[in-house]
Amino acid sequence: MFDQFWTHLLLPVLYILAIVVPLILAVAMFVYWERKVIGWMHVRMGPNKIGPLGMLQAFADVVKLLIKEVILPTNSSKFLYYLAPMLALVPAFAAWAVVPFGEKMVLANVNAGVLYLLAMTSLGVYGIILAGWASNSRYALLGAMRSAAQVISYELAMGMSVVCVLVLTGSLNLTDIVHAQAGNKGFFDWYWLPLLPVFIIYFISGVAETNRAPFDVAEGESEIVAGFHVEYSGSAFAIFFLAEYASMILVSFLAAIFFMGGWLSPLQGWITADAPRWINWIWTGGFIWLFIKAFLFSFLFLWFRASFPRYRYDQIMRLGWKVFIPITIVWVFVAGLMKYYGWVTIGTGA
Amino acid sequence: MNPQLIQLIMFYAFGAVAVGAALAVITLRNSVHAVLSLVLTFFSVACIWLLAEAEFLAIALIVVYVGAVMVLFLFVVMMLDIKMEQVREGFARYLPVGIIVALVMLAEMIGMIGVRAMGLHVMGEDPAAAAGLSNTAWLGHALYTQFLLPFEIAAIILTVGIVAAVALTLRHRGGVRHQSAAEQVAVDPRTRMRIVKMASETMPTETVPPVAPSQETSP
Amino acid sequence: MLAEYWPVLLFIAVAIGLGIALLVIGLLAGTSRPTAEKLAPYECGFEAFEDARMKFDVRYYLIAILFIIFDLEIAFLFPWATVFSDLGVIALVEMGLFLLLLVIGFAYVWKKGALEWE
Amino acid sequence: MPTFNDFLILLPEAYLTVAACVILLMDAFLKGGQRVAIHWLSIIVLLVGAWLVIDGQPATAVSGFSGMFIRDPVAEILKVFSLLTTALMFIYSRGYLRDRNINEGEYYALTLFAVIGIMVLVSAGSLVTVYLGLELLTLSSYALVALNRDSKLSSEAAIKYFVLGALASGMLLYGMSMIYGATHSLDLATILHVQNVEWRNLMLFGVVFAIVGIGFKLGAAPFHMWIPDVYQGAPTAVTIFIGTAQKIAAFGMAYRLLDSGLGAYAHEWRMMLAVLAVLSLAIGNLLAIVQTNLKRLLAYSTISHMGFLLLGLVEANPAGYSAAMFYAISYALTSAAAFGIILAMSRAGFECEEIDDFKGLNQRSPWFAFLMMLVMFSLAGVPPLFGFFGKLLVLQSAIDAGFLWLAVVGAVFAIIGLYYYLRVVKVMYFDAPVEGTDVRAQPDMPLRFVLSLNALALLALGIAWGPLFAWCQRAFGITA
Repeated sequence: MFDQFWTHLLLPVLYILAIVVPLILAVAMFVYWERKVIGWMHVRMGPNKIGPLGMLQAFADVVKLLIKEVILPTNSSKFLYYLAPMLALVPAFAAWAVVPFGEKMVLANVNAGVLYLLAMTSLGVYGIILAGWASNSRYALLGAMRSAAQVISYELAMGMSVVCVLVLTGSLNLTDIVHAQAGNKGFFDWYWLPLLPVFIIYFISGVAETNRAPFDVAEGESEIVAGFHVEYSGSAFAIFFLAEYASMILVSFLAAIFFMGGWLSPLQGWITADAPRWINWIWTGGFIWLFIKAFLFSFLFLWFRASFPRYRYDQIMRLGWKVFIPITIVWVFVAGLMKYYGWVTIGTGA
Repeated sequence: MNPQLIQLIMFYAFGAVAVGAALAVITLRNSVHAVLSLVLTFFSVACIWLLAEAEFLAIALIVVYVGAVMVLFLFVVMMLDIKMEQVREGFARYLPVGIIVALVMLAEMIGMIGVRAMGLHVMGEDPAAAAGLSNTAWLGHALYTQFLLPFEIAAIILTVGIVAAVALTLRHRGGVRHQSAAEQVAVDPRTRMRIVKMASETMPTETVPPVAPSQETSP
Repeated sequence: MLAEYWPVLLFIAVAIGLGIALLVIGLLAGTSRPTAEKLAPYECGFEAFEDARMKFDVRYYLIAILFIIFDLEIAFLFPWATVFSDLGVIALVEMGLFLLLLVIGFAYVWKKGALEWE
Repeated sequence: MPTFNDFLILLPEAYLTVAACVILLMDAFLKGGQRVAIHWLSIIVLLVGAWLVIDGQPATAVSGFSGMFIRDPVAEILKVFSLLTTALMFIYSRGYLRDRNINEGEYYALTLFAVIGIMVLVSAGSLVTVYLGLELLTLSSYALVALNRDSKLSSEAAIKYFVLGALASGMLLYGMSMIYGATHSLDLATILHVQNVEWRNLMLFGVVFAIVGIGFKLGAAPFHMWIPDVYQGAPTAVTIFIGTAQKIAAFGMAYRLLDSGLGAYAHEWRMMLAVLAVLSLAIGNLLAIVQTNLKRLLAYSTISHMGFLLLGLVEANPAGYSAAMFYAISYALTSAAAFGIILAMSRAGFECEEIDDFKGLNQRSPWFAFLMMLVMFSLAGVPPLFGFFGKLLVLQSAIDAGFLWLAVVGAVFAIIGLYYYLRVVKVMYFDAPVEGTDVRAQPDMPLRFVLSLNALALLALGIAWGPLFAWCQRAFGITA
């Protein structure tokens, strides 16, 4: 009895915690890193008081948020008001269940992994709409409507670009997608090359999907204060915050998996030396590569925020519907032709 | 425990949630809560489909219904601000008749199907596994060979959906001034800006801007 | 196949648990000294006029409807992508017809100005 | 794997799809005066479509797409007449749409899509194609009914139509899933030949739900609730579509589902259809008497006509089917003319749909009064008009099949029905026109010409009904 209990319940939960806890820590460090990077780009110091180099700033913020008062605005719907942050958090975390971190390092190696990811991303919009509506505040409602329309628009572009990847791999399984990118040309075997426009669209859509700058009209301070979560405070706000940053990290990981060869090494095929394990991952690949790639992508989020002015709403909708969707539809066919004529083949490595 | 039994228990658990949530949809006072119950119903049904090894359809149900259709429902329900009291009057009036009809139908169905079904397997065998394919690939094979015609007709239906939605809802408000990003992007700098070359001035008091200011008026 | 989804379900449960835990910690550890002003919806210092829930531009509904249709299209593309290499050129033609119809619908929407955000 | 041959079978439908898309894009891209081209092109498209259907018709039934699509003589006749009545409708509707600022392009495109739905539906060889064809047809129809966005009545009608239609589709789908559960097949031909169905009760349940769905789509009592409101509320240019081509499609659907698929259960569904037929005859004819609005009157008259159509289906033999098909065609052509006259009499800001509006029409435009009289007589079944032979053949086949009591009921209600049709004629010829009104036909020459032709055809086909009926009989394999 205990045996089954262990293998079917406790062990998976331990694995899950092994993903969730580092993820939360990563979010905390990411917030610190964001403030630091943007500080440098503005020629400021960034946080530097708490802990060495200010590294404990994020933890101080967490403690502060948790002991702040959670305000329930008048005339708001209590149940929905508390449900909304949950609905934002759950999909942002649950999506991680199918993300492979390395060879056989995946919690649930499901066949329809990509579809599951799409499902989880599409659920994120509930948190936004409900938060806006439950708050009974004009700013929140306006922000929620804008944000929801924006998120669903970019979800289409995102879904279509993923389809391009699927055409080349022929599988919905994320591990298969990484394997398909393996080859002797290393860096140049990955899908960013044949799917370059789609790769760019995917990442920009990811930025828009997470409501990050320069697509953050949902919380354009100068117009609608803070958008859908203007009324939220304390731990309820912290949950939205956590969900947003977890989504950003997720988008970075997925961009690396779909287009940048996941945990594969860019040097694969270039070096074939025999070396001890702790050194040969540099050319045979390993989870460290995935983390490096994801780190670079998540850095782009911060760079965008520091560099670009905010888009206007009509420009955002135009970009999504009139530029991205047509390009991705065309590229689905281009990818089909590439596959049909054998210009891109399924990798044999790994 | 016997995996068959676990499957059966899961089936009834998800089934119970689905039925309970569906009941909540029609009884809840707050229409937003009702929509969320419907979401829960879809979710439970997706889990049941997953039990039946219909992996693709189960997740597609969540993507399409929960992720898209119910979002529209939520938009509509929230923004129309329906007064539930009026709707409920009719509900109470027709409730007895409705209950009787529902009970009769239930009894008939149990009589006709339920009793006969007792000797059945929990779930039928999985044709995808039998063919050695993933569920999605198996579905793809069926859809793009045998069921090609329905698939193309579905495209026509979707197009009709687009046309109908635009025809019925789109209204242009007159007198709205807006910028056209496409035109703005397509602007040729030579038509907007003139670069004037001129000799450097000697008198420091008289300042002339070296370049004519670019005009940023939008069409 | 079912076994693969068990951790997924567990993960969802853990995520729900995490959310509840955070909310409960916040509600317990946080102070609670509500006043009427504090609880008033934020409206730049004005008194809130009326119920904030208002009717919205029909454009938002239109975007949502278009989203449903294109989302369905993507749902059809997924199985197509997985069997594409097996079926070869005929799959390309089939999906070409399907997408062509939707592209015509898209062109219609575009030309009618439904994607303009005034 | 689909082959090129499959696509050849589908040629008329594929052609119409391309044409509908072209018209849709013309609507989006053409401006102002050029848009008149859409009107004429749509009519030409339909006529060419009818030609393609007849010209490419193979001698025997062929099927394509793994049996999902059947091209046989029955489908041929139904398609030709739905295309022709739709072309009539386009000719009649032009002025009406222009006067009411209804967007023409979408009207034509949606109607063409609906016609594609009809063509798929009447050619369906599988439950999936039945359902998709039906959905294509009804989805377009819902939008068409709501097309007059500034009219509250139109929106209300569309909502009623949509909710009840969706309910009916749900019922039908539910029935189909039971049939599938019992036979493990979606293919109608396979379902027909499944021996020893494991769960007969489940199958019967499916049959009942299928009948409910068919009853809804035909508008047969007691599933007729939507008909009067939709007929009245929809723009007349759309009502005419629901009253003509859709009825032909509903017959096609009933035939495909009941005979091609559930023929083995004819014994069971015949009785259900007989009940529906009697109820429709009674409710349609009795309620039509009290109507003052012509569109509502025509709605109740539709219900009664569907009763007659069901009389033909009840026999469940080729003779009955051919009589029912003949009836569906005669009804579609007659009601096309009836709505055509309403359209011709209406103008901007005035809907000529109250019976009082027709008072003294004979003094103002005797020709149109005459045409209206022909139409009313044909609807009532006065010899020697088209409608008379439709009724006669249906009653005849009912008697031949041993349903004497049904034939008697039909005849009695036909006589009751005479009353309200003759009332319209009486109003036109013997009443004085209402002071201050000026009801006369639009000066639209194509409309006047084609409408006259349509109404006179009722007389001509009444006198020479033989060839058409022989064609219908041949389609069902009866050689005279």
